Amino acid sequence: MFPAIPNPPVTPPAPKFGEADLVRRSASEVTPPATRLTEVAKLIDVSKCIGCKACQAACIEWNNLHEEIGYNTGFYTNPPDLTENSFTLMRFTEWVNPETDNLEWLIRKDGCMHCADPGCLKACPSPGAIVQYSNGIVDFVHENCIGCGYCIKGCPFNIPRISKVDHTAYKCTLCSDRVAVGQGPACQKACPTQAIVFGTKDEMKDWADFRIKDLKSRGYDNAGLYDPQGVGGTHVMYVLQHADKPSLYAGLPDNPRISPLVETWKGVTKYVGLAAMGFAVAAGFVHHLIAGPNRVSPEDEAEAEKLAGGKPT
Amino acid sequence: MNMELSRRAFLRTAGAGLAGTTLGAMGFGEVEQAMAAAIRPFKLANTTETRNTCTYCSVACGIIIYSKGDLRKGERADITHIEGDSDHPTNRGTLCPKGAALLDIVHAKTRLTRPMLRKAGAASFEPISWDEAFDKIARAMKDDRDANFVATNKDGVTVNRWTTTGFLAASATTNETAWCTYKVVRSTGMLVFDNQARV
Amino acid sequence: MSRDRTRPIIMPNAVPAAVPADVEPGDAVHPGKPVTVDRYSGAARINHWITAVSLVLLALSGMALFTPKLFFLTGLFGGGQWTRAIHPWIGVVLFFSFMGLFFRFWRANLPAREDGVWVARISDVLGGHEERLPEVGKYNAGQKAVFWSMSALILLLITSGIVMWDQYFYSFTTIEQKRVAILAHSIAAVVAICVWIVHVYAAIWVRGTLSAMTRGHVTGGWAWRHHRKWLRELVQKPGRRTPAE
Amino acid sequence: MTNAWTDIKNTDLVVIMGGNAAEAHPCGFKWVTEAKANRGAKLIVVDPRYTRSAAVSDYYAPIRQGSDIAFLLGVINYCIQNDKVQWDYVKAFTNAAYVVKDGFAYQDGLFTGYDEVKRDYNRSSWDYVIGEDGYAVVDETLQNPRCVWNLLKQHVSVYTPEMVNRICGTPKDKFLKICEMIAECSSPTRTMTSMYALGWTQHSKGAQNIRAMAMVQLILGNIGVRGGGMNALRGHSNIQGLTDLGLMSNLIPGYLTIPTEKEADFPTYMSTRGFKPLRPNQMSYWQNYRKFFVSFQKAMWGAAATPANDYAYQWLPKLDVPSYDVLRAFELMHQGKMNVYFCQGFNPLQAFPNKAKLAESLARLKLLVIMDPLETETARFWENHGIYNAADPAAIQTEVIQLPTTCFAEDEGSLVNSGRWLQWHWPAGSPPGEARTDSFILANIHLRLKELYRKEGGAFPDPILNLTWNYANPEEPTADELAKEMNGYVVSDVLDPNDPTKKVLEAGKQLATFGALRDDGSTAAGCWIFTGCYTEAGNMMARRDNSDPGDTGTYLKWSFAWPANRRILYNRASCDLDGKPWDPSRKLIEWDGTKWSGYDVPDIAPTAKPRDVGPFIMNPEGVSRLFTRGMMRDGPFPAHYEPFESPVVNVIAPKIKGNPVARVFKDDLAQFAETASPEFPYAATSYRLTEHFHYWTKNNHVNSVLQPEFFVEISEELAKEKGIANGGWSRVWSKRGSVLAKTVVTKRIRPLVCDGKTVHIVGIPIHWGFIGAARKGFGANVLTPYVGDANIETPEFKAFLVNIEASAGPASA
Repeated sequence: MFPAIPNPPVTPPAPKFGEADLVRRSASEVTPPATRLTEVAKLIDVSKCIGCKACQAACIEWNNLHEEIGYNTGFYTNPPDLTENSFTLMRFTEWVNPETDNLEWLIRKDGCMHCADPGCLKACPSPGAIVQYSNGIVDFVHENCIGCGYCIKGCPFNIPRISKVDHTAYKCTLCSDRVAVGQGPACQKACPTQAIVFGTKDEMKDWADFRIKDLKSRGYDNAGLYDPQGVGGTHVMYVLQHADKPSLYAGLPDNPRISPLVETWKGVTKYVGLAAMGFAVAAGFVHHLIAGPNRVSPEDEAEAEKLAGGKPT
Repeated sequence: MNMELSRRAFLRTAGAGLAGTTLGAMGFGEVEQAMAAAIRPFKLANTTETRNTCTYCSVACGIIIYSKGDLRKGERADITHIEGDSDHPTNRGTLCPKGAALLDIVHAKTRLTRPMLRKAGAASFEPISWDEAFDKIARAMKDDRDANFVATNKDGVTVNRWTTTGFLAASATTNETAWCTYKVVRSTGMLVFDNQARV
Repeated sequence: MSRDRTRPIIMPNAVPAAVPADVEPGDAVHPGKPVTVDRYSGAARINHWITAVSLVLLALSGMALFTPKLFFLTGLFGGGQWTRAIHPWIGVVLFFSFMGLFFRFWRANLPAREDGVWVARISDVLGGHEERLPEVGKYNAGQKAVFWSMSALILLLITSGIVMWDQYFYSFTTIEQKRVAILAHSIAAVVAICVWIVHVYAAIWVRGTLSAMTRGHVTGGWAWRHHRKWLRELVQKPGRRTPAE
Repeated sequence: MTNAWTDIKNTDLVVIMGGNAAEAHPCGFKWVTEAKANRGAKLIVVDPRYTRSAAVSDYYAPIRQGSDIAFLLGVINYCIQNDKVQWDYVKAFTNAAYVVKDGFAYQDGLFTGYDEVKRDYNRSSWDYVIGEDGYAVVDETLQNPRCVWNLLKQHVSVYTPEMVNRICGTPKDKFLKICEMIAECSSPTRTMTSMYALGWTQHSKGAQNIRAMAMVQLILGNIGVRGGGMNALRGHSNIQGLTDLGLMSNLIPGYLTIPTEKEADFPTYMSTRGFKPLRPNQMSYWQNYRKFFVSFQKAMWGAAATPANDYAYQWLPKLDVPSYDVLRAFELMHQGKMNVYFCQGFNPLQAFPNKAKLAESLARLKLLVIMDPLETETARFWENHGIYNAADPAAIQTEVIQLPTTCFAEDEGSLVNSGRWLQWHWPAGSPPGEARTDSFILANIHLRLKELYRKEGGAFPDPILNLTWNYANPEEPTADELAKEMNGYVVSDVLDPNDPTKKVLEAGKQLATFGALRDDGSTAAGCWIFTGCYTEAGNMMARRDNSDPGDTGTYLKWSFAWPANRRILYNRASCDLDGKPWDPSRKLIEWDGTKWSGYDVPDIAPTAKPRDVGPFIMNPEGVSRLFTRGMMRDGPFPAHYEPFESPVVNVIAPKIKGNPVARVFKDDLAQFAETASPEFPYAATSYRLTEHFHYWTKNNHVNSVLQPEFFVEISEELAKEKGIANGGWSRVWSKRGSVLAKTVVTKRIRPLVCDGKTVHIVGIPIHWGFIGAARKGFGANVLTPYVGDANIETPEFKAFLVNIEASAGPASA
């Protein structure tokens, strides 16, 4: 089995990464760190997942979240969607494989993918509300969050949610507080079947290879790793039995990338827009310099008097 | 800083797949003392750890209970967090959705906090002291036992049984409690005695 | 400064059929030296300035969220959270306020025959050679363009704004729709700001204009020079309604 | 479990049938995924529903609930027909060669000796032929037509793949594929493990379901080996311990039995418990019964248990019926024959069948005492909760005392896991409010009762007055004190018979092993199988060394496993006749020429020579039993019986309804739907969900978030037929009650075709009630029938009949 991470310390060392390890910071520039941390990743092996929701419970408990008790809506997915209090969610899909005619119950743990090229961060207008560490963790800094929801539009995976209470955006932090003291995320710790494992990204890729070989030996010819390059790769990866069809798994994007609309909005629109406004102001100045003020002459006044005066009532 | 974390014996013998994850290699090169604004303070800092066993099924996962305050020092202890014990051979730190949410059963709103009595025909419970409760229970047992104890059956065989009072024993109490229960119940000659083994 | 009420007032009489579309209630000529012409009633001015202030606040708060370089502007609103929260509400104020302006001014902004010529001679407009331009009514083609583009943009802004207003309307649209909305909103906002710049610049460049929105009236000379047709209409033709005041 | 959770990683094939390990035991199921990932093991799931276990299986086949025996006997038939038998194992380690008495036969669904009126068998013919030497007659050539193997062969011959398909609804090709996969494990180097739970026990023939698989495992040679075994996945954290400690009407700790009234005195009692070996030289461990019994009596009554009073034999109550299990208790209550009832951490109003009957029964008590950390429905059975619990408090005269207890996080002691490990835990938090430990409560009840008897006298007070109660604080015995008592201690010095100057045992010392127990009153032990858990060396249950030499998964230094720290039961059977491992790559223990040793504590005397002593020392034969003699009430072989409520008639024996010897109370019989009832056409089954634990976690906010509301599950086909929408409300009713539930329409349930008839399945999770954080809902037990297994009275929760229709939601929803 994948070696368990030792129990958490009660006298933790100082956090092992911080401000100096930022590689991206929303709406602001950062000085690239002198040395980059090794990239970490969480690997979710869908083929080992039993959909028990231990990850959901562990996430709620570790992060002191308070999710509402909902209703049964005809599905095992509870709550029915990610919320500001549910950073992760098991999504259940019943799929009859047309090739074998066998039912497959595809259960995917949804949550932040910690993209190498995070759309949320790109969209965020607030300096420092979203940060990316050189180990790959994309984290929300609530003190800086203004609750605009742009991250929701930026995210190719539909992950962040805005709290109705404090109006800031929430999502999986990859348990940055745990990782900072050498632990894995709470969901990974809990996962009974080790469908979730955590380590360096390279280790996770190796482990995925090991798993994919096993799946291929069991007839899953299209088993593979989901580490979508459209977002530069992710720090949460999936092993899928049907890696050729990610969208089978409750709509996991087949080829996720930051939406061109968002790229346009945060890219060309920003620059062209500022330029246009600047141009308009400059044009006014230039015009004024050249044309001078458009004044009313005494003749005009006289004409008006003539006109008005000539027609007494 | 060297983040190579000490491995327990079973980790050393873990043979499968990889040579073992190296958290130390996660690139936590030089210690950065600066606290990142994004990273919450580690919430288990300065808590007391206690080894325990999950109360639900009989996989009997090892858990660690974290509390503010230490019972061993005679302090009041408030439980703040529970997670799996990585040293445990069976669960290796993992927990199921019930185990992972144990904290909320310890602190459930429906935990009982004082003895209560519901009188015949009453529409609600009312508080009662422990002493009153015990006296009432002992009295009821004695009265029933004295009235209904069967010393000999119709063939004259000594049977010493009591079947008008029954005891349904728990499924999550300790062996020690169970033994204590067995002694108390069996010494009265009670036969209507069962546990939760079937459901 | 209040108008000299001792002067006689030339006021359009109530002969509805004859009133041109660009003569609005309250428009009136006061003969004298100089002639003054009432251009905007008090209500219209209040309406305009509410709109104007809203628009400026929206521009500032919107720009703060539009580009990190201007994020500091959130300081004007009490920080990012306040900026985010208040911007859509100002938008609602702007929308309704502008609706007031729209219903007040839309008739006067209907296209007129001379608009084509005016546009064709735009270089004379920019050069200040108004003698080479046709006589125009209460609004020239440029002003009409500002009016109609602002109307369209504000409609687009409020619609897209509501789609983006997650606090209340998150569940009504898809994320893709929100993305379209946010792009449309930002482009519309940029254009609107550019239009606004033109509008403000024109008011500054054409001296004597500001008083129309501050004091409500302009000089006869100003009207003669810039909106001669309108002036003639006011002098010659009776109005449709009695003014509000 | 014969094996341990951690041993499952050693298997080649996991069969999950009669359980849903991924759902109910996720962290134990981890070891299945380990076996799959590292050994290339395969997982087979056979279940009426495509479960969470099935989601990660290699092969799934559906089966109609209540037809498992037909399936398993079909597997045995397949193995016999195709010679997929581990012959060396079967011949040496099972009773295949034993010759059975001539009177024994099976016909039309019944074994010899049936009495229809008593609903019981005269089991005298169900036994071996005993030779003149006093030993059982054996034909090692298996030629004798009366030997167990040939009787078995004949018995299972009717369960052909076609018959299995007719009874179970399992498609023939799927059944044969599974047979093939299972049969591969007849090789000595391939093992299969069976993981089951209440999916097998909660039937009127539950014990026989398990026997059937145990027989498969014996034929394949999979008992006693690493990665094999019969693994009962116990449901509660210490239900194994509670059972080990005999908290049942008919048990004494360590699986000793309470006397019946036929056993008027101690010698009579002991006469049927001699367990004389049935083969020459065989070790029959139960021959030590008297030592265990006397030591128990000494632990109970100390100095008052003397040779003169037969160690207080008469102080134990004697049974007039086989057992006073919970079903009988509520039946007696219902008849007004009970006055006081204690519920300790137990919520019977939700946990037992036919809620209406349970509520009526509780209302006939004088006093109900609840000891629980949490609010329960039982404690509030008298409270009106509308449709969920329509009660009239004014009409209910039962007094209820509700006592707040500590929970796991606040108490200390040991729990026995499914693999028989006794694991110690420590208290971590202060109890809420005035909550107290159970031992405080029981001690106080005992002390006050004793005081009343001391003062007032009364009915036979001796066992109460003389109960050993020498705890430092009599009001609250500590866990350590109680554990030491269970383990056992020396009462009086025992001298070496060869050298009377030497003490073999010294008074006051803790015993190290049950081998030291004596039948002369010089030792005391509360529970002999636990002896060794708390010795002079300290608390063995608190050991936390997780080293595992050889990577076998035995963890001998972690906690303590009963018996004698043994991790895999019958481990002698992991070796061939000469004591060499069947599979050298999976060595567990080994005979080195002079003794047994290895990674586990040998399940046999360390010096018992391989060919001399059979491995199954708890049986007087020394071998395991394919034919179980008279040990089970409903037959020495399993036979297919339908559930009491079945959608189809019994194909094998059309005249028989249910299990012919299961106990049915008169009033309950009228509340069963008839076989193939048009009024109740659908086959229902109740079960757990992974998000919840019984009726506890509905008190837990987080678990209530994960599964908030009561629902039932039906197939798309049935939903269409009945016009029920996914997520919509439906009403489900049986002959005993009616519930409203949200409906989950799923592809995971499919109608089965059994003997030409389409059988629709309705799945009913059990976790909701009218108390707690989750949404109010109904318990599945509103619907379930009041009947238990013929041997151990486990209620038939897994197979009953209902009807279903689309419905409006509850008015208050």
